Amino acid sequence: MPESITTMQIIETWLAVGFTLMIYTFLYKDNPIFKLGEYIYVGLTAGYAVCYAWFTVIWPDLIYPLYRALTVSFHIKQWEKPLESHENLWLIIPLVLGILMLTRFSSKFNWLSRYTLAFIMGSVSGMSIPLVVSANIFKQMVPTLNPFWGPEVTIFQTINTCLILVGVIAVLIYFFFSVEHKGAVNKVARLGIFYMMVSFGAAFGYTVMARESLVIGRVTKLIKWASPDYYYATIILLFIIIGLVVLTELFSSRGERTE
Amino acid sequence: MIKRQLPLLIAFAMGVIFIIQFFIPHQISQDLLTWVNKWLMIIGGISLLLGIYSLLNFHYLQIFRNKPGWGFSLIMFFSFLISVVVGFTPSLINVILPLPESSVQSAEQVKEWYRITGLKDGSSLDWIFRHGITPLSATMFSIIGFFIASAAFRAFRARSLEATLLLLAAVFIMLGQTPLGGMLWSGIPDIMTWILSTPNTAAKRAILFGIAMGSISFSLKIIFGIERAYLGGKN
Amino acid sequence: MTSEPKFHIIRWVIFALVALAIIIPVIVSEKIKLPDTSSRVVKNIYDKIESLPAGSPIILSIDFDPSSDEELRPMTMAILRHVFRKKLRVIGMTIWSPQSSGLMGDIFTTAAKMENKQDGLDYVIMPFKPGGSSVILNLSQDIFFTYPKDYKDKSTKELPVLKGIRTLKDMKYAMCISAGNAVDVWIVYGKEKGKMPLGAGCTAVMATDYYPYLQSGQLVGLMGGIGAAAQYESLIGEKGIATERMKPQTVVHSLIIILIVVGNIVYFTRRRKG
Amino acid sequence: MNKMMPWFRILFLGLISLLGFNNDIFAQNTLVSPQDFTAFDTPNDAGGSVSLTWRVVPENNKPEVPYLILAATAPDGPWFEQTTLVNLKSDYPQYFGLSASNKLWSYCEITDFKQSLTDDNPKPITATTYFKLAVTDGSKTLGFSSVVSAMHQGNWFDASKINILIFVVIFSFVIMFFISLARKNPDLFIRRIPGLDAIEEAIGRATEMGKPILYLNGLDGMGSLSTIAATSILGKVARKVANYDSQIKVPCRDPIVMSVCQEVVREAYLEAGRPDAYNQDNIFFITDDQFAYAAAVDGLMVRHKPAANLYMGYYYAESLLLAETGAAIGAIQIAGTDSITQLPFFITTCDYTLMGEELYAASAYLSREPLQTGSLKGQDFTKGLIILILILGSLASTAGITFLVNLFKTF
Repeated sequence: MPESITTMQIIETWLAVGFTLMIYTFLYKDNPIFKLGEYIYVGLTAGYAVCYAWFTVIWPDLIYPLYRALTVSFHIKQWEKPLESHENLWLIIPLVLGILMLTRFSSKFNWLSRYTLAFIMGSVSGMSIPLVVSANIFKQMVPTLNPFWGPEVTIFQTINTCLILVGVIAVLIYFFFSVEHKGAVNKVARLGIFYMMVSFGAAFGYTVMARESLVIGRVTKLIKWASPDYYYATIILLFIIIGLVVLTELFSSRGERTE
Repeated sequence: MIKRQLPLLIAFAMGVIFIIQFFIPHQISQDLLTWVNKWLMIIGGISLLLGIYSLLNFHYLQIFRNKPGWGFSLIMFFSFLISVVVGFTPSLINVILPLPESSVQSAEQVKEWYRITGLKDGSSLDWIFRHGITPLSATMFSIIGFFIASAAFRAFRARSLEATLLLLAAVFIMLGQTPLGGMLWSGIPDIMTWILSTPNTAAKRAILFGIAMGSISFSLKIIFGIERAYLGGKN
Repeated sequence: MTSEPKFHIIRWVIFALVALAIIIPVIVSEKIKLPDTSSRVVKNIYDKIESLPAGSPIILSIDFDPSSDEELRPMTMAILRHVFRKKLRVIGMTIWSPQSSGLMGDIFTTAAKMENKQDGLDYVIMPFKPGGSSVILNLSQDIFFTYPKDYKDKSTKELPVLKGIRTLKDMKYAMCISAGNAVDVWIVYGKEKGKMPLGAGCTAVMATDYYPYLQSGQLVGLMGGIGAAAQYESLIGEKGIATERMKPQTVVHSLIIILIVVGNIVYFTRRRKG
Repeated sequence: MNKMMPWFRILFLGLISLLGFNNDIFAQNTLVSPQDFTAFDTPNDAGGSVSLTWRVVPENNKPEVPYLILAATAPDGPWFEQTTLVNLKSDYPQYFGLSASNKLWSYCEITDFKQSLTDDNPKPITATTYFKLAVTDGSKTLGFSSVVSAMHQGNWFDASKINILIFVVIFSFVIMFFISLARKNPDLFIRRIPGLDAIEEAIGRATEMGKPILYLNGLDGMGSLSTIAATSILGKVARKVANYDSQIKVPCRDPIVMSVCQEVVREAYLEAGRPDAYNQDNIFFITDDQFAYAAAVDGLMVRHKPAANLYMGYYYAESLLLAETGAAIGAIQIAGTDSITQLPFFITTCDYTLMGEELYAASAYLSREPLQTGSLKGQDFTKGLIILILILGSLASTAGITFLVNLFKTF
């Protein structure tokens, strides 16, 4: 095992341990060490987002095909193979819409960005309506319409079918906006709240496991990295970071309190 | 007119087109959907400039106005630059050394080749992602494991019937998922199954119905120009 | 919500307890022994496989890719070892992605090595075919036509493991382990066409969506995440990685429940005092 | 023949083989040549596919007696073997609906033209293709159908989605009807939504304490309706903030959302008559990474200690990271989301939570414009309709009537 760990891996491990512990200091309270980790995190991801957008969208889906389509269609370079069909000239539309979005930098022309926004909002709204009807209404409706009893239905299933139907109706009545929650409506709506509370409690309890497994994963790695193979990365960095947090605490409590 | 009515008209037209599009199986209509989805991604990519400007401008002002904590902003700049420089170095090299024409067979290959140099396993940007961003993300994500405990401690008090139901459901599920539940009472896993399959299903379905109602009517209001907050000012 | 110092101290105590409840069990893992219990939904799958006579053909659809490998591999391993021990004939397939075939090959070979089973004789791995539901519909007509060749490019008609099998209806049991919507596809098409008992495995987060199918009898059993895998490991008496991971999990769950109980006791005693 | 008693059949078979009769002749007698073989363009699709159907006959309904489908580009061949896989029409309700008679028809869909049964590189069908159907005993062809032909094409309407279309049309009319009703009669009753009433209180408290209000639009981009709803609520909130002369901070994860929010807030300040108080730098972009964004917002919370946190829109796992930190700094927290999986965490950590549909109702509730509240009435009407369908449908399916269930099937 030890001989298979390269120097590069040691560096990577120390980096990972350092970042992990920096973020964990937030559990104590906000402190400059966490702030450092946070700013590095924001910087790295923002930079990564730029590269990612460039490598996966802007260059391969916009600039390159458009360049190819333009050069081929206007016969600027006739020796080039027509790699892209003329269809790609349509890409001028998103290019223009994107540039209109950038008019927000100007206070005089920023109203032009509304065209882009209207394009996005209109498309999104239109796309979502039939999808929502299909996924949220129709697909939920069919399994709810179960027979109460029948040849293959046990008494237990009958009870559950009734309970589900009652629950769906009660929760739907809770969501009625134009009826005052008084009298019978209030009682049914309250039943709906009971159903929702059981459901939320269940979902909460269910998620605990998934979230704790993340901590377990992290802790297991930290323990692995505390071994001599990694030059006690976790132990050394733990002491350094705790020391730094204590130091900054002492410093800030003595000095002026800054934001 | 150009400033106010035309955008509303665009929203209306796009909305109606895409409602109809859903019901047309023809290739043209499928292509339209693919294309517009791609366009939305492209617009998002271009708009990232706005976001990056906002971020950098904020930290630039922090540094140059000598605000407290400006050093952190400097670090933000620095790590941003690391990502960008490391990410774009291979593609800059690509610009200097043009594509070998003979090896290029199709446009797809060119795109793929380009994608690979930037983001492939083992590229320098990938190294940053794996050893810089991933540990930070995983740790931040795992903090929820601690927060969920303190949230449970504070919120699960049997103050009312509603709160008691919330508490009981959570406790039963937590018990039912580990060997602990079965050890205490063999019925606990069955209760867990029942809670998840009956009351939970009912509540979820009804909430989904509600969301559907709300979001469809909201979409309709956008298409018909009743909901126009996103367009902002009148002038 | 308060922002008084006491509030923060309680939070720190909780965080420290959670950390300890994870660190200690991870370090002294060997010394902790969990009781062997299992929920009915998991035990049903075990019982079903246990009830099948040796040589019964079953289908295992591995519909996840490397991103869910960590969560779903332990349960796949446990089930595979169980079916291998029962001397069942296993047909491994996927309707999810080309990556799943490679993953499946890896899992099957590892499990086969442990249980001394041979490719082609005790199990077969089919390559990925696109089409989802139509692949299953075709299986209900003819397995050899749907998969003329296996993962290793051998003609399926010559494989001893597939002797006497022709369609999905010949299967005695099917199981889909998925990180996406493959379970739904199997319920709608596989169960409908093959009429065989169907079991499902999925990630813990998705499991809640499939509980209604248990109630309606469309699924015999359901395995959600590492917890179910640990139960299965204890059922077959092969404690593995899932059991290891359940140890700190159980301790943390107990801690959170104790915290809730303590919180309520404090709350009610305070309220009584006024 | 197939009605023969099994023992008799076995005896008969044995006798025949003893006498040296050819088994094929027997087999031939039990099989029937294909009936009503037709080819047509597959309906409800984008093109590229042709469908073949023929009647199911009990004599041929054995897996070991497969059909073989042959295709050619000309009516007189040459013929190429395509497939032996056939299903029932009832397996493809997206093309043929749910009629019970679909069980009586065999069905096969052809998308590629193969050179042989084991052709690994089939070509998509392009022109008119000719088909004939053979009945085989597994090795020998025992009879052919007549030759039929079809040309694939893309269709302009998907009939399998007609139920969705009808629902969309009805729902749109209901909403529009109630909106026009509200125009005539603007005094509509809307029940209290406590979470929204609390917004005013939260803004008041923030003003008193001289601390900002933090407003999040969720983690989704502008392509999500939840985000659009959140920006719409932001407009109403910002207007109140402007009136109170308080401050609102809006960290964004998506640059387009950021632009929209800037526009919305600027407009709100303008309407409140305080355009000078608007500060564009308060609506800013952080980063598009989920947890980096959460870390930065957490940092923002603990350093600026906002008096109120408003979480509107769609959230993922980070919901608890945000709301628990918010609870720890003692802010008033109001959440509104249609993300079902995250609702439990907001319920347990926030003072008020708008659940699901309430998020979409919020902008109508806050604006009180008749056009907006009218749509709420329409939503209630449709919910009533759904309740009615649920009750009737359950009763009907108990009575064995599947009509209502089939009405809501999607393919």
